[in-house]
Formats: sequence, structure tokens, C-alpha cells
Amino acid sequence: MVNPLYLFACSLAAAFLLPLVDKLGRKASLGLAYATVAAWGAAALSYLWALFPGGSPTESFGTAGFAAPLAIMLRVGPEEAAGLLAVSAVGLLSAGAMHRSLAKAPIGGAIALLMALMGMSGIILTRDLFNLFVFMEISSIATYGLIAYDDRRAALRAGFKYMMAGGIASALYLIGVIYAYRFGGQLNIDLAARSPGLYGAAGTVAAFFLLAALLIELKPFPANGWAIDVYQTVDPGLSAILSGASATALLLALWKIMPILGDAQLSVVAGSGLATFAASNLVGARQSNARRMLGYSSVAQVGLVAAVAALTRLLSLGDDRFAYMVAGGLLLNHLLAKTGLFLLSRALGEPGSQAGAQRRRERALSPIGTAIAGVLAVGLVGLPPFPGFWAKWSLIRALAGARQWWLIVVILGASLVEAFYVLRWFGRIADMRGEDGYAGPEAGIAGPALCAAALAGFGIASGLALGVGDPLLWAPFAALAALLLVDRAPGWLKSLLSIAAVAAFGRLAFDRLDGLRLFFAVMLLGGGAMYSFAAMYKRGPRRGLHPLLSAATLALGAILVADSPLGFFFAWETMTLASYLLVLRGKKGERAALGYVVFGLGGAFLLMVGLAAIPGAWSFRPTGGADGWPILLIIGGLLVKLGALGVHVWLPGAYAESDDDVSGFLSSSLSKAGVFVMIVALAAFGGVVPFQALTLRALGWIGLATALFGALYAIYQEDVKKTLAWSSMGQIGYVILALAINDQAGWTTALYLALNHFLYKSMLFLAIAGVIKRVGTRNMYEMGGLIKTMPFSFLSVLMAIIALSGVPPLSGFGGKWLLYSSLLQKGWYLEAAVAFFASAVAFLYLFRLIHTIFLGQPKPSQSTVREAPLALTIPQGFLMAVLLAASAFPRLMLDPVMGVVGDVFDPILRFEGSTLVSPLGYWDGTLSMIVTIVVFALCFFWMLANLHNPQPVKQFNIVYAAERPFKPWTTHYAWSFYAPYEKALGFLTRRRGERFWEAFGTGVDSVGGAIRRVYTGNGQTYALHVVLYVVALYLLTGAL
Amino acid sequence: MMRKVMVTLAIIGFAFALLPLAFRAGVQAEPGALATEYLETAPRELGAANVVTAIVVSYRGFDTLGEVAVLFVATAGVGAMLTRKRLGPAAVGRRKPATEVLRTATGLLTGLIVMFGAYIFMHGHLTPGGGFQGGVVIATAVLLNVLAAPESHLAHGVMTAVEALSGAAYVAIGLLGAFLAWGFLDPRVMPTGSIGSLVSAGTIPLIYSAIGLKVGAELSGIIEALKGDRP
Amino acid sequence: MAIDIAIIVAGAFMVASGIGAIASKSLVVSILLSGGVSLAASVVFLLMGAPDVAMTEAAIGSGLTTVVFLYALARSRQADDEDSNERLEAPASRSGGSK
Amino acid sequence: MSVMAFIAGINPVAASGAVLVLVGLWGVLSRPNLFKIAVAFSVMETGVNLVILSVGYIRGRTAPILDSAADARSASARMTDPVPQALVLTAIVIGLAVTALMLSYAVRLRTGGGDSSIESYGEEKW
Repeated sequence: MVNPLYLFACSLAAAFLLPLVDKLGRKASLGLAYATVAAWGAAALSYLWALFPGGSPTESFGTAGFAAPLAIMLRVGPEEAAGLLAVSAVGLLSAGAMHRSLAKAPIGGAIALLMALMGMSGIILTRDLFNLFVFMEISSIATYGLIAYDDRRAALRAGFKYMMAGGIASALYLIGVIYAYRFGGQLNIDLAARSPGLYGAAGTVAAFFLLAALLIELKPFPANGWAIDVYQTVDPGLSAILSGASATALLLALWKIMPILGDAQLSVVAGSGLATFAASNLVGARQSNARRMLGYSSVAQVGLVAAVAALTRLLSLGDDRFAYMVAGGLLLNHLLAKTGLFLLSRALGEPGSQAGAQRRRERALSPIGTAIAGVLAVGLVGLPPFPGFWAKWSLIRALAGARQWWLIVVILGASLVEAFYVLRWFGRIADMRGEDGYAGPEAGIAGPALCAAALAGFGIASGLALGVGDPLLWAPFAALAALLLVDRAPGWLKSLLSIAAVAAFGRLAFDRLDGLRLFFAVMLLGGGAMYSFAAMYKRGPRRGLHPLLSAATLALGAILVADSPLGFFFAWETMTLASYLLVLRGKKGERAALGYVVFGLGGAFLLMVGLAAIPGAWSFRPTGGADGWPILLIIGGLLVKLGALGVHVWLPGAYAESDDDVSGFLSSSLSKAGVFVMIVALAAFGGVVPFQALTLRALGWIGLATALFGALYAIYQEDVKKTLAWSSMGQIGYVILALAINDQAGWTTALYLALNHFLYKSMLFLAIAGVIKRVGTRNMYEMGGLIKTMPFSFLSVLMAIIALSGVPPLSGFGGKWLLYSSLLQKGWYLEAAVAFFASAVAFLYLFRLIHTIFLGQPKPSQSTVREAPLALTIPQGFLMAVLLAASAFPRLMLDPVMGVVGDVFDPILRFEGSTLVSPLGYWDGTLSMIVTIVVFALCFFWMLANLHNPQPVKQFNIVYAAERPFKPWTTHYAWSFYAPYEKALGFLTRRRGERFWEAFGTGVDSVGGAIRRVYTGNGQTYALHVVLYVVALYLLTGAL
Repeated sequence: MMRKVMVTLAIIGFAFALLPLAFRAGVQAEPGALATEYLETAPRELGAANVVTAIVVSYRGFDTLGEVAVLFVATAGVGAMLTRKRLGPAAVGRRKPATEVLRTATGLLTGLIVMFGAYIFMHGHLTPGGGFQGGVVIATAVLLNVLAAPESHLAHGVMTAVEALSGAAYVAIGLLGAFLAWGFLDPRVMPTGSIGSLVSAGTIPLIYSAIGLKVGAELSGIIEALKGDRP
Repeated sequence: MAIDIAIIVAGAFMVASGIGAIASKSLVVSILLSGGVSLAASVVFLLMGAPDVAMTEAAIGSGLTTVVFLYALARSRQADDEDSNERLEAPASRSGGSK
Repeated sequence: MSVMAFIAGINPVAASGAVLVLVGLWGVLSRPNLFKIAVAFSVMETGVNLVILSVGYIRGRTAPILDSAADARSASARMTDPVPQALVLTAIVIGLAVTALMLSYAVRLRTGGGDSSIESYGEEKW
């Protein structure tokens, strides 16, 4: 290993000589500075290489030819090497971003940059308490210089506040050092940690002062106003250094002194870190200024890492390896994402000051810039495959193992808030995109791009390190990347490629698909392939659609084949990610996508805790009973995903605002993933849940309420996609209800209903996509009479609504029959009655669908529209055929379903020939089909024979008889179609769910608003916070 | 009012944390083991009469190097902030010219003061004082010149060169220690000599000389930058 | 013990001048008093057998720091009686200095 | 413990240093003028330096400087602790650097068109 002292010598010599070299020209001096930083990076790489598992162990270096305790020691171990690499990498990236300003400013800027980075490296390497102080001062003073080097007023204002906090921290640190020397007798950290003097009453206080100083430098809430102001105002390159490199160095310093901290002090570190994480995220949610928001997020993340490091020791969560993996993973994630985002914020333009924040001076990003912003934002919030995701999983699992439920609640709650505001910001960026404007990448995008690439690379590496090596689980990302590469290709080619990808996946996964999985694979993979095909119905490359659609489809497939909790959760979050981006792609998808992803993540967090809480290595295959309550969390998480009443508020927006074909995919395919997991999870617990009767009854009522209210909301919609969205919610409600019955009949019903829903909802969405394409509106009152111009779509919708409404002869009847049979069999009579009522309500919106769109008089402007494109009609034709076949021969669908369920429960239902027999009755699909066809044919012929001379009536002749209406469309018969019913049922359809969540959001928001009153902008108040914080810490450590 | 209460609370709280520590530490009767080791080994191994100097320049020389870097970067920062081109000359021609006496005295004294400074840093290993103190004395000479002739500018280029080269020399001597002795900043490159003579303690006098020149130049730079007359 | 008493006397002086430096209305008085604190501190250092530190504190703490303070104060007061071209990009609302 | 023994146990240097730190802190937290804040920091620094050196204070011992090589062995029994002295030397210089930078911030903010009160530099907040 190269002696790091040479690197210090090198940096210092370079810095000292910079003013002279500068006489040769700024290029020479900056080149020298950058080369020196790069040398650090190269050395760090060589250390990492040497330390690579199996290589030499940690190595120490003494100064001046002596060893400790006489001389200052430096140490190079794994964390030091990684930290050095981080510092120099961030330093180089930031230097690249600051290059222009550095070239213009006095040479002091470059000197300060070089010294700041060297100071941070020194903090990382040194093992001496006082030497640590010297390096902290070097890096702080160099930072003060850097803040001021480009002479911005706002930065100077913030810099002075920073200096005040820094000055107090230095004083604290010095006091700590000298008393550590007094009581511990040593300045070397490793020797001091072994000296008993430091563990006495006085020695503990000495250690406390050291700790307090480091904590302040780590910007704890509420003593961090100065830091936020700095993040907001200085050159974004410097923000990146502070938030990435400096935080890394200081966290390693904290890690270094942890051996001399007692339990009380460690608890204080953990508490302070978590409080910072929670509070800063709450305040961050209030920010409109991007850089200030990133500042809060930075502070929050650093708090979390500090807390995790302390908790690792305090709760014995794991060894050093665990700390590297989790704290290191979180830090790495923060470092790369935040560096990239800060550097990217430059491309977004100068955000206005607080007062002018309303005037958005931000520019739209190019598609490439947007993609990079997306990777960084998504990585920051801990979605897969980025390092934060893996670290968070390991952390939650360890905390669950230590039964620290409150910590989990705080961490995940605050993570959710962070995800909310970071993705809101990203949504806004994505929303600013020009309509298919192919602007070239921005200048200075290389840095963020590198960060994004590194983030992905490290993410994949950590996933592999955690043992998630199954290629099928990574397939979604492979497909995403591959299709993004050919994103400029014509749509049809990408459609075919997507289908090929799904087919290949299916082939590879086939051996692992047992009955249940095969059953769902038809809906999930088959559905995905079908929608990839349907995506051809719009011309143009439809950039981004195909990669995301196939990623989402393959993620659904991955959910099916995952065989470990982590692998499963990985696939699940991949699905959340891909579908979020799909929704965001929609024209007005920004708000809807935000709701979708926040609820999706919330549900996923419940799921994660449930999975993590299951003791032992639980394979995701049916195993029988295990101890119970995690299943409740899993069910809760799945209910969110299924859009159960109360947590459904994301659903209408997401289904309605995404692209028309994507809506179909989400509603008919993706929603089934939740059903699948619910079944697998329940099966894994042997169908046993805590408080069995009560829980199942409650679940049943949740499903029932979802079904009822979904239908009720659906009937008042003017927007056809909203109608379908609410209808989906209602139909899934029946599935939940059926699952809650929890016996063979119930589950058979659930699976049967799910498959049916897939069939008819696909037909509806595909048909409606065609209609919307042709008529150019989603409002039903602007349509009418399309039966003549789009007969095929009419037929498709007709069949779908027959199937949906549950009248014979189509398979929907079977579903309803099964449902009522199972409910009555179970003894849930009231439930059966309500379910019946809900079905009646569903008739209303179904009737409206067919009536206002296809029947009545055509609008003059729509009298010449063509039938839907083939890309839509072919899948519909196929689905119709399947539906008919399944209706005529129910065994086609029911045999596999009953086979699956038969493993878990004793049989209640059975087949006798083509007749399905339950204890309460029987159903013969073939017979009812024959009967219906015969009756229908008779009626039809009677009608043909008796109807002559139909008289067409002008549609608007009554309206124009009087006066010209102010809003002519309100006079259309389809406008506010079910207004009369509103009087009767309106009280049920107040949006209580939305209002609750709105109030909840407002509550969270106002908590953030109240907290941020702390940040008055007055540097002196900030200094006061610092002192009060220290005092509070002191009292706490004394009390603990 | 609220604010005053909070400040009072903060101070009282801080006192509550700090004072017991200060009182409990008391006065030591004996130096600790580490201190004794320094006191015994420094003269023997490094030949330095001034143990503090031995620690500052050699054992903990890495700290001192960092300290020089701190001063250096602070000077650079002050310079970058206060001597930007667009600031322009601030007060040229407004200052009262210095008296004849002061100017004459300055001419006489400058050389003497610089020599005194050099004496201090070259004897740092023998007597109290060293590079930093010597550097301040040299800066005093510069200050005197500034007072005597407010409009004049020091030979800025020369100062820069002195600062850069003495800094580089410091690092170079340190590196010599790594190559010729046992480690970076090891003063035992040259013979440690007998305690009490000027040529003793290895390279400590050389290092202190480099530090003295560098600190002198840096402090002069700070004074000049604050004066704000540099074109 | 005699040294202790001397130290206590010097300590009392330091605390008094420190309070004076903070409380004084005039900045120049503040600066001079804080220089006085340093000077007394260097006396204490000398009494404690730390001549190196005493020299440094006297030269840097009380000497040079005071000079730097006075220069900085003088420099900033120029801002009042001269309209300088030193203004930062956003001129503050209260531009009383410009004439 | 008698009062006298308690007083004798007090380290006078540490006590005055600690009080100076508090005085400086009081200034930092209560004086709005930027230059006054810098003065307060400098007072605080002096206090910290006193606290550091107080740890090396041993009654009746001399400076850790040898007169000649002859008494090198016995000398260590007569001398004070050199370590805090070495640390203070470093701390003093660093203190000067911080003060100089803080003052140039103050000067720059002032000459840049502001006034000297920290309360007028709170534009970034919340």
C-alpha cells in the first residue's frame, strides 16, 4: 500500500505551489489541482484492491518515524479506503461542475477546493483525536473559503452562519480532546478506547464533548439551520461536496469515536439521528426551492446513517460487516444520488430566492436529463435496484429481529415523506418536458450521469451480495435497459421486442410455475404481452412506454417466481417503480402518479415489515402455520395495492390519467399481483390468521365496502376512464370478499372472479381506448351512437358488461353464483345481501357505458369515425373467444382454479360432468349458454319479424326550439346521467377517503410547517439552537 | 425578551456541562505517562532541548503541517474575498501620509525586526519560540511598512514566491524524512547533535525556518488583503 | 500557591475584560479589551511554565489578532463614507452609503 | 472535604478558562454586530486555550525546556506536561485563521452593501 502520507505531502505541495503555478495560466493550476484530487482517488482504488477480501488486513502508518502513542497514526482499512474514494470521486465531479467559476475566481478558490478535500481525507484517515481536529478545521476553513470564492451575496450570508456554528463546534471539540487526554491519558483513539479513565464519570463527559462537536458538524435537527442555508445558496458543486464528501468524512469520524461512547451516548446519537431524519423530511415536504429541499433531504439522510451506525452497536444488530452493508449502503446511496441531484440542479437553472419561489425560473430538462433525474430521485427514495433499497431491507429486517417496532415506524414513515417530496419534485421536472422535444443533453450532465450509473452499478452489486442472483428477478431491468437503448425505434418494433421479452421470460420461468403461478402467469405475463401488442394502436415511437411496460410485465413475472422474501419484495418494488413511471408518463399523470407511488410505497412498507417480521428464513412457498401477526401487515399492505376502500384514493387518478392502454394493463393485469400475493401469503400461513373469525369478517366487509362504493362512485362519472377505474375497484372488492371467506369455495370464487375481471376489464379498456382514440374525448356525454361506426367495439363492450354484471350466459354469472353460494354456505347472509345490492348498482354504470357511448344518436362530428385500430380489435376478438369458451365450458377455467385451491382446503365444490355442485345448488354453464342462445335467437327473430319503419328523431330538436343554452353539452341526455339517483345515494358517495387522506396530508404538512418555524434565518438563533441542542444532549445522556 | 431568556438558559445549561468538568479535573500532581515519555525521549532521540518544539515539529509534526495548511487556506480565502478585481482600490489617496519620523524609523527597523524574527524561529528547538512566533515578528515588519507608506504595495510577487517556496520546502524536508530516515517529517535526517547547540535536533531548525518564512508571508498577506489597497 | 494567586488575579482580570469586551458599546474598545484578555492569558501561560505558548499568545492572540480586527473595522467603515464599486450583485435596500 | 481543600483542588486556569468560554458564548449568542460576534469568538477561543493548557498545569514545575544535555535524565521530573502546550500552539494559530476569515466575511458583507447586524442577513429561511 502506498503510504497515504505521500498523498498529503503531494496535496500540500501542490496547494502551496498553486499561486506560483497560476502565473503560468489558470489551466495549469487547475490541472494540477484536479490531478492531485485524482491521485487520491487512484490511491483509494489501490487500497480497496489491496484490502479486497483475502488481501492484506488494515494497515497503520505512523508519522515522523514514531508510532503511537508518541506520534500521530493513520489507518487504512476498508471503510477508510471507501471513504477516500467517495471524497475524491465527489470532489472530481464537483470540480468539473464548478470548473467555470473556479477559472474565473481568484486562485484561492482552487486552493480551498483542494484543501477541503484533503481535509476530509485526513478526517477519514487519522486515528488521533487532536489531528482529527486539525483536519476538521482544514476542511471547514477551506469550505468557508469555497463558500465565498465566487462572491455571491446569499452564499456569504449563509457562510457566516456556518462559521458561527462551526466555531462553537470547534470549541466543544477542543474541550473534549483535552479532557479525553486528561482522563484517558492518550490522544490516539485506539489507545484511548482501551483506557479505563474514559469510562469514569468525568471521562464520559469528555467523550460527550467530542461527540457533541461531531454531531453538530453532522447537522442534527434542530441545530442545522445554518447548513440548510448553505446547501441552498452556494454553488451546487459545493453543495454536492458538503452533502456527499464532507458528510461521509464526518460520519466516519463519528464511527471512529464510537468505541469510546457509552450506551447512553449511543442512544442519544440514534435518537438525534432519527429525529433529524423525521423532522427534516417533514420540513423538506414544504419546500418549493429545489436546492433547499435537497438540503433538507441531505440532512435527513445523514441523520439516518448516523442513527443506523449507533443502533448497530447499541442493539447489536450485527457485526461491522452489517454496519458497512447497511450504514454504508445508505450512505453510498445518499452520496451518489445527492451529488448527482445537486449537480443536476444547476441544469435546472437558478431557483428563485424564497420570496421569488413562486416564479418558476426552472428550465425543462432534455429527455436524457429527465431520465438521469429519474434514476437519481428514484434511487434516493430507496426503490430497487439502488443501494438504498437493499440497505433499507437489511435494516428493517435486523430491526424486526430486534423487535424495535417504533424505530421501524419512524424510519419508514419518514422515508415515505421523503419519497413523497422527492418524487413530487421529479414529477414536476418530468412534467415540464417538451412534447416529444428531442433536445440534446444539457451541458454538465456528465457528472449526474456518472452518479446515476454508479448508483445502478452499486445497487446491482449489493443485490448480488445479498444473494439475490436469480436472473429472472433482474430481467425487468435488463428489459428496461435494452428497450431504452432502442427507444428511438418505431413503436411496432418495440412492441414485438417486448412481446419477445415476455415470451422468453415465460419460457425460462416455465419450470418454476406450479398450478397457481401458471394460473396467474396467464393474466400477468399474458396480459402484459397483450398490452404490448395493443400499444401499437398509436403511431410514433411513444418513447418510454415500451421499456416501462415490459419492465412492469416482467416484474409481475418476477413476483411469481421469487422464492425468498427479499427476492419477492425486490420484484414487488420493481413493479411499483415501473408502474409509477408508466402512470407518470400519462399526459396529466403528475399528480396521479405521485398518489400512486406514495400509496404504493406505503403498502410496500407494510408488506416489507410483515415479510421481515417472519422469523427464520421463510421461503415464499406454502408451508403451513407460522406465528401469526405478520400476515396482518402483509394483508394490510396488499389491501393498499388492491385499492380497498379507504386506501383507494390513488386508484381513480392512476387508472384514469395514465395512457389509455396502460390503464387497461394496470387495472386488469397489475391489480392481480396483489390477489396472487394475498393467496400465497394466506396459504403460507395455512389459512390461519390471528383472531381468525374477526379478521376474516373484517376483511370481508372491507371487500364488500370496496365493491359497493366502487360501484357507487362509478355511476356518477362523466369520464369514461374514471368509470372504468371505479368499476375496477369495485370488482376487486368482490375478490377480497371472496378471499375472506377462506375456504375452498371462497378461494375458488376469488380466483374465478379475478380471471373473469381480467378478461372483461381488458376488453372494456381496449374498446374504450379505441373509442377515445377515435372521438378524441373521455367525456361520455360527448359521445353517442357509435354502434354504427364502431360495431366491433360495441360488441366487445356489450359482451364485457354482460360478463361483468353477472347475468347468464357469460362467465360472470358463474362468478356471481359462486360468490353467493360461498357466502351463504359460510353463513354470511348480510354480506350476501349487500353484495347483491352492489351488483345492482353496477348495472347502472354498465348500462350507461353501453347506452351513452354506443346507442342514441351519433354526434355530427363523430358520424364518420372509423372502427378501432387492429392493434386493439385483435386482442379484443381473442378475449371474446376466450370468454365465450370459458362461459360455455366453465371447467376450462374452474379446473385449474380448483386444482390450485385443493392443496389448501377441503373441497366444498365439485364437478359432476359439466355441472358445478355446491351444497346449496348447482350451475351448469354449458346448459345455461344453450338456453340463453335459444331464447335470444327467438327474441331476435321475433324482433326482425315485427319491427318495420323505425323513425329517426333529430337529437337536438327540442333544445333549439327555445333558446340557445349557455352550456349546450349540459342539455345532452348523457350529461349527469344519474342525477336522480344522487338524491337517494349521494350521501354514500361523499369522498370520505379522499377527505381523510387530504386532512392527513394537511396535518403532516402543517407539522412540517410548524417545525420549519425553527429556521428563522437568523444566524444567531441558529447558534442558539446549537448550544441548546448540546445542553439537551448533555441532560439526556445524564438522564439515560 | 424570549430570546434573552433562551440565551440565559443556554449559557446556564452550558455552564452546567462545562464547569463540573473543569473543576473535577483539578490540578495534576504528576504528568501522565505519555507526557513523561515525551519528556524523556525527546531530548534523547531528537536532541531537542525544547520538548514542546520537538512535539510540535516532529512527533506531532503532522498537526503542524496541517496548521500551516489552515493558515495558508485562510490567507487564500481572505485574499479571494477581499482582493477581487472588481473591488478596485478602496481608499487610495484618502489616508493621511505617515510622518517623516515613522518612515525613517521603518527603514531602519525593518531589517532589524526581520533578523529578530529569523533568530526566533531558528532557535525554536533551544529556546521558547519558533516558526509561528518568528513569522509573526516578520509580519510586524511588514505591518510597520504598511503604516509608514499606506499607498505603497509590497512586492506581491516576491511574497507569493516566498510563501509558496517555503511551503514546498517544508513538505520537501518532510519527504526527506520519509526517504532518508524513518518516516514522513522525521527530523533525524541530519545528525541530532548535542543538546543546546544551534545545529542540533536534526531538521527541526530547518523546518521551523520554513514555517517562519511561510507564516510571515501569510500573515503579511492577510494584513495586506484587509488593508484593501492592492490593485 | 503564590503563582496560583497571581493566576487567579489574572483570571479575574481576563473575565472582567472579556465581559467588558462583549458589553462595550464601542467596537474599538471591544477589540482592545479582547486583546487585553489575550495579553493576560499570555501572562498566565508564562506563569504556568509555558513560555512557548505565552509568546505565541502574545504575538498572535493579542498582537496580530488585534491588528487584523482594527484593519477589518477600518476597511468596513470605508463602506459608509464611500460609494464603492464593491457592492455585491444584489444591492441591499438600505443603501445609505451611496452619495 | 473542607472548603480549603476544595479551593486548593480547583484548577484556577481551568476555572477562568471555562468562565471565559461562557462569556464568549454569551457574546456570540447575544450581540448582533458581526464584528462583535468575531470579538466574542476570539474571547471564547482564549478561554478554550486556557482550558487546554490548564490540563498541563503542574504546580511548581518549570517549562519543558532543557538547559543543557547534562541534566536530561533528571529534568523530566521537574518539568510540566508538554503535550497541552503543543496542542495550544496549534489551536492559537488555527484560531487566528478562523478569526481572519470571519472578519473578511464581515467586511465583505458590509462593503457589499449591507449593515453590520446579523439580523439583516436572514433572507434564507424556513
